[in-house]
Amino acid sequence: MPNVTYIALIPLLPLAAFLILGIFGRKYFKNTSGIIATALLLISTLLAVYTAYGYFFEYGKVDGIYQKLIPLKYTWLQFSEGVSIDMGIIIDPISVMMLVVVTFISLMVHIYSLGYMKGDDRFPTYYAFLGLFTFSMLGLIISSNIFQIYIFWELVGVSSFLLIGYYYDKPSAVAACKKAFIVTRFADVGFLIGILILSFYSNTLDFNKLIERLTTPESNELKNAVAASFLGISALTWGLVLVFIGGAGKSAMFPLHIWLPDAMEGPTPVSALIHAATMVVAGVFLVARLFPVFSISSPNALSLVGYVGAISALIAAVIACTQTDIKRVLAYSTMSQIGYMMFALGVSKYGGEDGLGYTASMFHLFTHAIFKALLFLGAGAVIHYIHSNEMKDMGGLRKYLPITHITFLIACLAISGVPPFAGFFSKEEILLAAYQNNKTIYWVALITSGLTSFYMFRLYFSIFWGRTRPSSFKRDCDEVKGEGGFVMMLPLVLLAFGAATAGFIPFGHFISSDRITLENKFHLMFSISPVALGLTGIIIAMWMYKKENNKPEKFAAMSSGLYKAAYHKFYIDEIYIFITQKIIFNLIARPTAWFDKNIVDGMINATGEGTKEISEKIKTFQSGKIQQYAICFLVGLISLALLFIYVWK
Amino acid sequence: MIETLTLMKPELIITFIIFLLLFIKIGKGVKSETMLLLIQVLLLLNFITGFIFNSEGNLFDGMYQTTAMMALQKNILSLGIYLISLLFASWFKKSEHMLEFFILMLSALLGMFFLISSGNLLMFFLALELATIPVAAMANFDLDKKVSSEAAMKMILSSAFSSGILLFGISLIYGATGTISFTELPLYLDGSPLQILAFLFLFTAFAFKLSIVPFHLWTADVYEGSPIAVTSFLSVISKGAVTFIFISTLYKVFQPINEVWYNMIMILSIASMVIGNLFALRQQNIKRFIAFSSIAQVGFILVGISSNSAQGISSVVYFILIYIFSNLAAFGVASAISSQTGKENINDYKGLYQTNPFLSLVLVLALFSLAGIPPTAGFFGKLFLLTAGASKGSYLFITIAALNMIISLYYYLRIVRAVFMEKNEQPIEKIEIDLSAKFALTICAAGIVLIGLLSWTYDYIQSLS
Amino acid sequence: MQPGLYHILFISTVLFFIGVFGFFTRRNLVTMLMSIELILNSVNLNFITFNKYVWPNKLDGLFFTIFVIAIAAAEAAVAIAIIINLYRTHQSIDVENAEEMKF
Amino acid sequence: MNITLLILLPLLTAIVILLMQNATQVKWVSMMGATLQFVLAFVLLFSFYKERQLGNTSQMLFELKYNWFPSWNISFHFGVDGISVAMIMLTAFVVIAGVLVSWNVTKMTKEFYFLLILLSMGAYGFFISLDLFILFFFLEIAVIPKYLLIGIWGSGKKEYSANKLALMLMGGSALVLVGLLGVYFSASIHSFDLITLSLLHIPIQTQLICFPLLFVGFGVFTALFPFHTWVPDGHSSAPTAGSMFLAGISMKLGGYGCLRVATYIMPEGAKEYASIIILLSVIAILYGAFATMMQKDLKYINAYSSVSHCGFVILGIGMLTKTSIIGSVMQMVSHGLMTALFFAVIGMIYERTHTRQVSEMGGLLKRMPFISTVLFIVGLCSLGLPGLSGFIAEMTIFMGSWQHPDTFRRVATILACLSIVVTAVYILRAVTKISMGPLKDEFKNLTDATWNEKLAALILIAGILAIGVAPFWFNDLVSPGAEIIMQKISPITIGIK
Repeated sequence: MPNVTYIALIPLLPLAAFLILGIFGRKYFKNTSGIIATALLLISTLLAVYTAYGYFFEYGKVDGIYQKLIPLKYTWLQFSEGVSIDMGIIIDPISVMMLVVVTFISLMVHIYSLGYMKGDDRFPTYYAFLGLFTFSMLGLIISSNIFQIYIFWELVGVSSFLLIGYYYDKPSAVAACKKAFIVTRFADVGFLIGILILSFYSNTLDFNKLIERLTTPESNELKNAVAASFLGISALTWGLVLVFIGGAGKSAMFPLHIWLPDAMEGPTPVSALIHAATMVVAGVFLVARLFPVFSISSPNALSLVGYVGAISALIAAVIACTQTDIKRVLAYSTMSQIGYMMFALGVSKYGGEDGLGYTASMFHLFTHAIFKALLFLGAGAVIHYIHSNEMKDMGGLRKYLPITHITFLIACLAISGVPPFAGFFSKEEILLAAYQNNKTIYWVALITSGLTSFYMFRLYFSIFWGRTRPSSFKRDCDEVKGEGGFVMMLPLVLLAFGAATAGFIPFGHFISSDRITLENKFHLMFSISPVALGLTGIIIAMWMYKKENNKPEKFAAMSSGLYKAAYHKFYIDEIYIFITQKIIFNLIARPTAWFDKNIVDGMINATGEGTKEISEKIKTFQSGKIQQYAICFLVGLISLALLFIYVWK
Repeated sequence: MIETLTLMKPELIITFIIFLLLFIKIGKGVKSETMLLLIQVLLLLNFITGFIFNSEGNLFDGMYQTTAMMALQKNILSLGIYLISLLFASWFKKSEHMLEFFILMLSALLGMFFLISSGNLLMFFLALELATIPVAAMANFDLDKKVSSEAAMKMILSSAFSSGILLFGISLIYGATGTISFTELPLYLDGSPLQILAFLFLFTAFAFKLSIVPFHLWTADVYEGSPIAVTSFLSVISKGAVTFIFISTLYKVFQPINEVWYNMIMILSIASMVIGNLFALRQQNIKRFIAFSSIAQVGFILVGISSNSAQGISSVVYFILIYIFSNLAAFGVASAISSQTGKENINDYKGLYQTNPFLSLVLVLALFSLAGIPPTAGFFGKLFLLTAGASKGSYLFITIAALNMIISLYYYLRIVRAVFMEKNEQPIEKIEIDLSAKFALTICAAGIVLIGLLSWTYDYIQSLS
Repeated sequence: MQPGLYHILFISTVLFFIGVFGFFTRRNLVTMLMSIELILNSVNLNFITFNKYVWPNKLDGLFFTIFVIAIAAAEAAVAIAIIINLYRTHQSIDVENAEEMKF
Repeated sequence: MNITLLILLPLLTAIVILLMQNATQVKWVSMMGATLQFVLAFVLLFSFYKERQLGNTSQMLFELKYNWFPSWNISFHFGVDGISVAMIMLTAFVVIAGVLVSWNVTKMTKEFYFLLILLSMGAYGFFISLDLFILFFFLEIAVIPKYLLIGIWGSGKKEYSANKLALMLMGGSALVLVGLLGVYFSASIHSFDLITLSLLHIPIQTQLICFPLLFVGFGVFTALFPFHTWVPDGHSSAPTAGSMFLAGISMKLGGYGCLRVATYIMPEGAKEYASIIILLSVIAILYGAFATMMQKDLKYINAYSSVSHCGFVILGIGMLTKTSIIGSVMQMVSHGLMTALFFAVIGMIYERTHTRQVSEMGGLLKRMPFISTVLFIVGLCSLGLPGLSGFIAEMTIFMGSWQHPDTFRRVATILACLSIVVTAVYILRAVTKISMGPLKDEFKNLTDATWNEKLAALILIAGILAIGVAPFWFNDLVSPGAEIIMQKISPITIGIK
């Protein structure tokens, strides 16, 4: 194996961008910061591609198995014998794949932002935050230690927080960033406790050792972890479920998804990068990272992953059909697609053909990153042009934004699973895996797939077809640059190219559950039904939205209950607000504060007041009358005498 | 004869000074400034000679005894008297009867010296009376003030009453054992009820002088009504002397019945601390305030006494030494303020730091020392008392004592708060302090800071006990 | 019947408590002083009796008595002086008029 | 090196301050003193490392012993191990920052700085003492300056708060005193010497009485529930530097005492009362966190969050594993730096906006980017963001706590973990409300931090980052000290792997 420590540079270059721009940006790089950050990231991207090439084609494969290489490892914090946080780099198929995805999408977003964010007075800060995010995300990917992944997990959380709240004078953005942070934080506690449990039983934090110890059936660690139980569930399952909760929070799985739609308050490129392509799939990545433990040692936990994924996919798809804010539609679509990836993992088994779900999930992650980033960037171009997120302000834009229109269409086709676009291949694999292992999930997935194409084309037709609405963009009609110029169109075109062709990559060659090459099998017969369903969705959407008409309203009125519920996102936000406001605030925090102020502090004060009170009460003893003094004297004497002569001898 | 002279050196010197002052009084009037200076010099000399030519031994068949420890105790009192003569100089100068005052005070001091050296109950009684009666007269020194005469009346009547009780006790002791000599008494003490009763009578007389609850009621009134010089004499010198004799009587004479007095002291100590503190909480007059706080301090002294060990003696003597500095500093400041403005109320002290930083700092230092806050000496004094007391191993007792420190801190901080923090429309104006008073205050402040930090002071006392 | 130890002790004790009672109840300062004298006299009686009946060889009691008488006189002198001064300031020697300082 | 310098230097500075004529001189003298302290702390750190590298493995380094009160067996016995060095570093950081942020104090400047420096002397003395009497002496020395700082330079109901603080802390030290006396007389040799006492076996009956006395006594200093009520009032009334010292240094005296005195010399007592300690600390953690949610005043927010954070210190000690003890030392240092910084920022904001009510602020990021950034950093540190010190400390405590297999401690750990969500809630609510959102009109003309404020903030941030980014050096520093404490505990602790 060659010396590959240069991989450390991949995350460190964006970090350098963050530090340079964060500290000096405002003063010295007011206008050039975008270029600097992009340049640094470009180097990272090239390094990542180089690494991928080297790993997959040169040194990664030994004896037909892709190796898990650890080119770099430092002990960062030693907890106890054997248990320590090591800062290391792990190189294996999924991390290399993710390196490429993250650097590439990030680079696209960097370039795109050069146009999109131009003229913003916090331009350097924006790029600094992007740098921080990219650093954290890359660090997360290459983590060799479960605690290391947690550290970067938190860091991506905070970068996401900073970027969502980028437009800090908008109260809705502030609320959204708080919500995102707190919800994911809540999930992270689950992750943390999961880490505690896993590390306790495996007595290590290192991924390799941990996986090895918890998957070898004869190891003591595994036996103990399975033997110990709490509420009838084994400690190992608890640990994995809790880790999964962390992943679910970050990946916006039901019911922890509520932050994702709100997170769209951030700048659109940020949504493309963080809340569509990279960070939100961290949960999937985490489950994939621990996949051997899930599938070999705790199938129960894995099936939970599957069901949660399926439910999220369906719910999100339903909600997406009713939303009118284009970014929110995309957000729900993201959630739905991540649900796909999750349940693909959930239905997978370890090793060989049975591990198809794993490969499919990673494949979908890969393709989704490309086409979803494309969708967001396209949406960004639209928003940039029209200064609104609402569908009702849009229509007929294909004449004004031709490139955007084409790329957007490609992305829509890709996500709907129309061959030969990228989404078709990955989705087909997922459905196949689900069909083989869990029929319930398969049907859910199939329905979702139909819904997906419906809402995507609903979006597409509403934006680019129908009547133009002069009121909304009259002022922009004569704007010359229109689509935002080269820097904004270049990423769109590149991504569209990816969305169209990425499906032909033989993914199973590179990534599989046991890291042994999996032969690609294409089931033409099997893919008929999903494709047909997808096309039906498209046709319905065309019928309803291509021309201005009242069919949508009618349809909505027809299924009023379901529509209303979906429109209000099934009232999940309201439930959360009820729990936080009513229960946590009013039933816990307020009484606690009251208790502290009145009971605990009151007791302390009462001690003081009581002392003063007694002091006031007994003052009459000091009456000023000398004869009473003498009486006291004598009484004192006599009582002492009685006490010591008769009582206390 | 020579032996008598050297053994009784402190008493003889004081007697000499008294007579000298008497003759001066008889002769032609001397300017009071010169007179005061002379007295100050004499008292300083008295203090200095206290360190030299000390010898140990008995006189008059053991009626009079002296040891190095006693010499030290007397010297501590001499120091106190010297400081008093410096501190209240401006008050002395104003008074027409300064000489009489000193004659009375020195007579009382003479009584205390004999008290410390007394070797039998007769000597003890005589000395105690000598130490008490002049003070009553001194208490009346502000002849025109109603409170002054009321204080003197309360003092003389209650002390006469307590002498009656004391004498009754002594008569019972005599009846029960047939001896009044301190050296012989322990041989006859067996803890029979009559003896305990007799001891109690004697004990209450001590308790009265030390103002231990519930025999303390006269204290506040007398302290408040008397001139500040007298109050400070009472609270510092007189209390110190009685404490010294009290501890040596308990440890030497009543050692056979130590079980009895240990419990008694424990109860009374807790009572004194609690009651003293509770009353001190709401006092407004600074003298009355210090009176109650000194009751609480006596409670602490009792903690040290309860240890019944050499450490007990040394920690008590050490504490008294510190107490003299701290209390005199506080009284000195109070007197400087009251002699110029007539203000004795704590509320009047608001904003004092802005106008009189020196006085404020000394006052606060003294209060911290009284409260037992490091690095002042009071901290060490109190801590050693508690440590000595803790050697008996009664956690409850020590805990109560320690918790009482908090209450006492509260009221000491009241003054600190007034001095530093609170606003006042009419703060006390800048006060001209007499040079000698300033000198004495500086000595006090230095003592407060240094006695604790310089550990040899304690070790010296320890080596004597 | 010769009066024995206990008779005299009884008398002295009675005397003591009469003195104490007087001190507690009389309003006139001089009368209070007189009550104290009663107490002291009971003590004297005690000393003499103990000396005579119990410890005839130890004369401490006798001497003590003499000194007590002397001290009592001194005390009375100072007390009277103070009472006189009190009268000057208060225009009364009633103890109830001298209770200005309290609490 | 001679570690008495750590006491003498502040003492000297204090004396020189008294001799100065005007405020400017006073400020520069204190600044110089604080800088020297800072340098001295680093010298200590490096010579400590050097000594350790040279193979000096004795428990305490740079030991010094002068007899003081020989008849009581009291001596000036000084020495440091890694834990003390860490605390000394913390003190030095907070002192210099405290001096810097008080640059604008105009009322009685000389006294103000005098007290600040005196306070630092108390803290240094406390941390290097190996004689319990001296330790107690320095513990008490540090109380009254706080009282005066709050009472004279404070705001709001300052007298009440100052009184409450002084009385409660004195109450704590009274309990400590009784406990110390109990320990002193328990053994055949009457000694206050920590090392001597740690070698003796203190009878179990004595431990059962004295351990709670000492622990609760020190606990009052470190806001042990339910004796924490001085914290909110005291902190909120204190002047900026006062709050910084109070939360940054003074509360750590308690934690250090709990660890070094109570737990170290009475391990059996610690074991016996461990579950109560854990219970109280978990209550403090959650209760402090929830109470913080309802606070509206910034200083109250930080004060209550200090209660919660100091709960972690106690939790780490109560768990009695090496990792948790290291974590609790880390938490002390981390919280010290963080909360000092937080108070510094609050002070800066208050000086400009003249309000501490969160609801009255908004959008300050626009006018005060530096201050707001610092506010963000400190907030993130408080809620345990990796890369900043709070995370390291909390995680170490969690990992250490989790080493116990019994359900009670498990549940306690999980509850403690949950508090980090609550922390996130209140921190974000406050921080976002203050610095984000639309800028209010009355704040249009505010200015950003001045040089001294920037310097103070940067120094503290440097400390936070030094631990947060590279915790290994800190771990190496503290770990041998914790090891020695654990050696006393582990023979009697069963059931820990």
